[in-house]
Amino acid sequence: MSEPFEPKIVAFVCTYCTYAGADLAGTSRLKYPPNVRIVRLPCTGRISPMFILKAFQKGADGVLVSGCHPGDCHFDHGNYHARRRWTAFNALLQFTGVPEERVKFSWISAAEGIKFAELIESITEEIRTAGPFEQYHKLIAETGSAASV
Amino acid sequence: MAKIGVFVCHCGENIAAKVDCTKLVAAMESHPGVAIAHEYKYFCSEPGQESIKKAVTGHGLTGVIVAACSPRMHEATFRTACAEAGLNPYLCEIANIREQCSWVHSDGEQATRKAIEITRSLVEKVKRNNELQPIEVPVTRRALVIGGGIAGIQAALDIANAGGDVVLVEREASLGGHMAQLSETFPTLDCSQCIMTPRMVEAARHPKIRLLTYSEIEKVEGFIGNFNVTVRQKARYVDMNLCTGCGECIIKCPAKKISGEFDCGLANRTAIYTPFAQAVPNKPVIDSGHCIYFKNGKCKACQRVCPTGAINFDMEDELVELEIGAIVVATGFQVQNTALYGEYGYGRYPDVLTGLQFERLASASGPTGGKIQRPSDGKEPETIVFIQCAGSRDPSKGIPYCSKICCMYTAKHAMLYHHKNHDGNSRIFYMDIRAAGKGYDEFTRRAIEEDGAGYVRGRVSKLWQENGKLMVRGADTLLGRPVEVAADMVVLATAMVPQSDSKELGKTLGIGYDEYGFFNEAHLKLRPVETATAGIFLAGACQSPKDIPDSVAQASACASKVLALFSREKLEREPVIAQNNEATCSGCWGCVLACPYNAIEKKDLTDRAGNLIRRVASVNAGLCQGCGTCVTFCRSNSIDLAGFTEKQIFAEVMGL
Amino acid sequence: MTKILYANDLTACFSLWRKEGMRVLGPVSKAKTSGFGEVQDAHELDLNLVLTARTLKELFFPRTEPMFSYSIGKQKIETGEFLPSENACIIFGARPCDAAGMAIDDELFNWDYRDEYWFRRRDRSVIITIACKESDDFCMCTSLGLAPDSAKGSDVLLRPLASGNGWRVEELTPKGGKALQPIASLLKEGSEAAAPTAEVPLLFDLEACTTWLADPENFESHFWKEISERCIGCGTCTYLCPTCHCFDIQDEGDTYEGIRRKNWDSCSFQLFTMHTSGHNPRATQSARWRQRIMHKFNYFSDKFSVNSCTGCGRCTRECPVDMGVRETLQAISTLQK
Amino acid sequence: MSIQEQYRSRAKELLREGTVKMVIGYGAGTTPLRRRPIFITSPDDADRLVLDAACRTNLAGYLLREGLLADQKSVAVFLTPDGVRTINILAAESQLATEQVIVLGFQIDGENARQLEGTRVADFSGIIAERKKKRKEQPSHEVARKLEQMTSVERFSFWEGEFSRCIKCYACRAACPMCWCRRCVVDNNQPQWVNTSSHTLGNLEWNLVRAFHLAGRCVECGNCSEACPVNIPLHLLNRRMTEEVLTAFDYYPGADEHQEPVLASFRKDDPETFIL
Repeated sequence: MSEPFEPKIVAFVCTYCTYAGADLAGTSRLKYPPNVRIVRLPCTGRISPMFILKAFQKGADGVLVSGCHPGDCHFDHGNYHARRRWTAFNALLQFTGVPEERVKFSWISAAEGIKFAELIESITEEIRTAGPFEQYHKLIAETGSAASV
Repeated sequence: MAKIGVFVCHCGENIAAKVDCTKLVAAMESHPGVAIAHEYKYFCSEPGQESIKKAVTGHGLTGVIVAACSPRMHEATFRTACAEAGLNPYLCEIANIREQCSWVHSDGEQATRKAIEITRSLVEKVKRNNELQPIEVPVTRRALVIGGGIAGIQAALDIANAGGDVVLVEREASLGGHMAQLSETFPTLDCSQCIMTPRMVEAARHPKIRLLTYSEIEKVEGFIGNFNVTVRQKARYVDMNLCTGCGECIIKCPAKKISGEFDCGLANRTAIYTPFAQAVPNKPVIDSGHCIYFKNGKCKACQRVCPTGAINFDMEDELVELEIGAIVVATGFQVQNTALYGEYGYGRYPDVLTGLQFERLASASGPTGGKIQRPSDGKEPETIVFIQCAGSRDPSKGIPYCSKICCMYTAKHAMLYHHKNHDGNSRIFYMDIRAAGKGYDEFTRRAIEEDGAGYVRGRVSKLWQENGKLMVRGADTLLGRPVEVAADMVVLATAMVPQSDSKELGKTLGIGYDEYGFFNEAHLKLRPVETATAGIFLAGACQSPKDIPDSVAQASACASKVLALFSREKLEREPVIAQNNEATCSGCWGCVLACPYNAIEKKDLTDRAGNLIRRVASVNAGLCQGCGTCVTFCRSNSIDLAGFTEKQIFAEVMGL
Repeated sequence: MTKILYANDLTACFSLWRKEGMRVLGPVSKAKTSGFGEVQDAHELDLNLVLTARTLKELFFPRTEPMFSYSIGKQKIETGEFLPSENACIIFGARPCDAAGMAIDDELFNWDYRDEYWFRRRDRSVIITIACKESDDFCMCTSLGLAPDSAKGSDVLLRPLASGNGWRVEELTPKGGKALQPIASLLKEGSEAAAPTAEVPLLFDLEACTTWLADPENFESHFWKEISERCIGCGTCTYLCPTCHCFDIQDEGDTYEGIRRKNWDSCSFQLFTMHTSGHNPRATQSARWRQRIMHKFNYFSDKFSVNSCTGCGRCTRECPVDMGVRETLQAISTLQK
Repeated sequence: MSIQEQYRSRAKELLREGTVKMVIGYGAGTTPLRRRPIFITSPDDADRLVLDAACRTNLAGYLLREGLLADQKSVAVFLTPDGVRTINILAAESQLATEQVIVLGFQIDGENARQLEGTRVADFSGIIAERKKKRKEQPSHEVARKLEQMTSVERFSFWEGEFSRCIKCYACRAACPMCWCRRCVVDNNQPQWVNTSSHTLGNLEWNLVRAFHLAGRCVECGNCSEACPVNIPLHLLNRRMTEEVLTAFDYYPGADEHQEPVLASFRKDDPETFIL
């Protein structure tokens, strides 16, 4: 029997809200699946769409981008800018066939440890069901094989 | 060549019980660029920190990773330890394997694998960290207080009394603000002016306070400790140095029928006037909009009678440039435009008043000398209806919030009325009575139980005039039946709203405001007097509706923040700031627009002869707060964020 | 009497080659563009094209090619090779201009060292060229000293029959002869006439051009700026040129492991000559266009005694702003007169 | 007088009066069907100008040629309404000053080129406002509609096929008037966010990043698709982005020269249905 599929999920979060929320999940000793790797940024405003593509290149099956709720940004409006970028980039990803479940966006405040744990639980499950992001993995594999002609 | 030290903390059992720390150490030892990897029970302890320091010097480490609790916990601790060992503190990063690993996963093997990946990716990041130096900025020990109401005066006095220089700017001709208009104040019923006027005088006379009345903020540039502020001192047409405040000019002024702002339109004033008898400075100003000379070029009656020749019709606005270290915003509030409530007949029926107008009626210095009389015919009202929440808590009128002071002042109004008219009837339509505060509930109880204020729980639906009475129809929701009252006067507890131009001021200052125009604090609970812009603080009702004690408390809190700032020689800021690559910048100014702090300026690139080559973005290190929004916007990757550079993040992701 | 290959037998021909372990490639049109691709059946071929949009060189010099992989451990660095296989390959239906381009690039790839990636593929491949009976407005082989039925670079030349039913087969190299052996049964003796080859007009005087280009006086001529003013600096002309061969070496991967790759590069790009200091010796697009022309008709011929242009015309045909070698050389010949 | 003659004489006049130092327009190409950009600096050369339905290229990008506008002198350009929008965006992004641009406006209706009234970009605001309205009502491209109906796996395969052909010649970038970065992100190798190799992964990254960088900036002139030598339907990506900013933010790129870039601005009530 082969090992059950364990998705690799990369989360890009702002340090003031979602990172703190993840810490709160920890101090509250909530349990969630170990599939997520967190990259800490100062603000969602700093999260570039390139990060998402590189996470996929490193074999991620899913990506989470998360920060402060609208109005709560430590930097006043970094998250409003981020939201516009996500709107455009998300539309682009879906138009090019990156399934909706592969890239998730959320607002998680420093107080929402429970929301963080539950979200990781649910997206891990969703991606586990969807299976590995094979179409992308195939492209990665091709870069390591000799030219076909 | 990188020589990274990795220090894996057991945190007692907190990490070691789940994560196989020995395995983590082994994995790190074999990782390229890692010079040493150690584990220890508590690295945050004194011996733990010592061992890190020893390793830094002993192995000549170029970077340190502490795999331990959240960076929010001990990043500062370990960075300081590194600095003490001679390593730039910004070459130390924390791998969070406790809050985000050992505490949240049940399976030890999986937790260990995750801990290895987390640590490895941060090793890759720290390899690309740069030495950063904290940014030092000098502090100008002069505060600007905007607004000369009770909050501004309090903040100014507190700062000045501690030795700080203050510039107090008030846009009206006199200090005082709304508090100067009030009759008596709840819950102690002391006379507002009696407690206010001495403060005004103290502020005006204080050697550390420079008072600029009839002045507005024109421009604010710079950053904490180093603001450059331009204030527009509007032309008064009265030379303050020559004027003695004798008042001859006011008596002679032929333009007498101007609705007085201070008395809320209940009395008239002249074109040359002092706003009220106790004004500070007590010197008149010419209202050029109403002055006959300014209107048709003839009159100058005031100039003729002035014994000191203080009247100068050629005076112009002056721009005053100030160097400022900290700013206290205390611009207060205004009373909501009652036109919103056509159903209450304000403006149509002269005896329907706002709460503030009632204050003027009840004030000993007011137009009636403190007698409660109807504006229409001067009769003493036998029945007064007070309508609470006339605007507040009404989303349909755009004001879903509670104005906080109305319950108390309505109780006070009723009380004052009953004190002055023992046979009078009061009917107060209310939604709830919100009387939280020291002595507040006792005060409203007193109004009801001792003074006979008649409270009716319900809303007023209609108001009309009939046989010289104001007919008020409402519902008594406790009895469940309609009520109709024939009143002689109606007082609306109108909502407290921000100053109509608060958003513009917010933009000038670079501070946030909410949908109504109240200024945003940095954190509602933990940083209620700071704004998100360092060095700018909020006092009083400009932040949210507040009563006098709250405003004064917040003003003093502001003063302590300002004084804490002034107690420092220099300011040190985290060097996490944006930097621009001028060689690749195309000057599209997207970053300038995206920056929440106006921290990005346009810089000319010139050749040796001084000719403009092109213009590029340039980050003002003092203003930049390090959010990185500009970095993401920049299509050419020209702008970058120290501490979270593109190279660092790339390596971190590729290390996962 | 000569050997004739009938079009009807082509599919059978392909299966015979495949039986010998040879892959068959040829011109195919797909998704509104055309190039060389592997085919099973003759119907997949698009032999009516004057010329494929993409060139033959991609089969020998792919646009991106892994050279070796590496993984860096703490103690040692491991590498792995990516040499192309030596499995034989029939390229059926190339055009003479493209085939000539391969012969020209052989010189380059075997100059200071032998490029294994190129020659493994060259050695294993047999180029069966079909002479052109049609040309379009952009063809200019004749101006470059070639012809619609040039043999240069080909192993076998096929001349279309006037009837359109097949081709007269001319064996040009031993490699070509060997490739024809497995299909010998399908090659019929016959004397059917070949269709006339396309008439490609002479567009410029090549010698006059090269003389002008060789004159150092002309290097800084205003001509270059004027002729290339509309050039937008894309890589289309170079990437679709059968002889342009510039490449860049790139390491792709993360800190632990990666692949060193050989990627096409273009002298049209500003970055091509950009120094780390920020200085760019070819700072303007006109300097870059001049480089392209000079390289093809001066520097390359200096070194290898052959111009690196076969007159396929793709540079003009595909240029987004209607530039190309043709316009430039035409203009130079006019200057000379 | 034919429109071509009218515009020739207008160009001549502009040059003769010294109003402009150059006219950027279209000239005859290698074949009768081809047009090529030409740069006229002398009134005598104005007769080389051609204006007909074959004039499709958006010429606005040529204004950004290094040094062209540095002397503060004016240049006249043949522009369609989309070309005018391009100028608006370039001005909004501080890449040029509209005072230096004289518009020779035209529009292609079927087989004919039609004259458009106006000299300065601001004169075309009415036409642009009209186009915004029409764009909102315009149905998606047929292929885009088909794509939307596919499963994501099918859509991914479609684009994988398209991007697999990309040869990274960057003709899309070179032809696009909005790609004026002094250094393109793909040319930044510290770090190398976008793989430069033209394997499908690198091609996907490049084309996604380019489309994203054009979100709210593309005027749908079609230069990129026209330039692409391997016929990747790049316009589909850009059109999708335009539709997104139009529906989500009511943003029509190039509406006027003071328009704030859509991704450098925001509204607090921007839609966010996809955010958890």
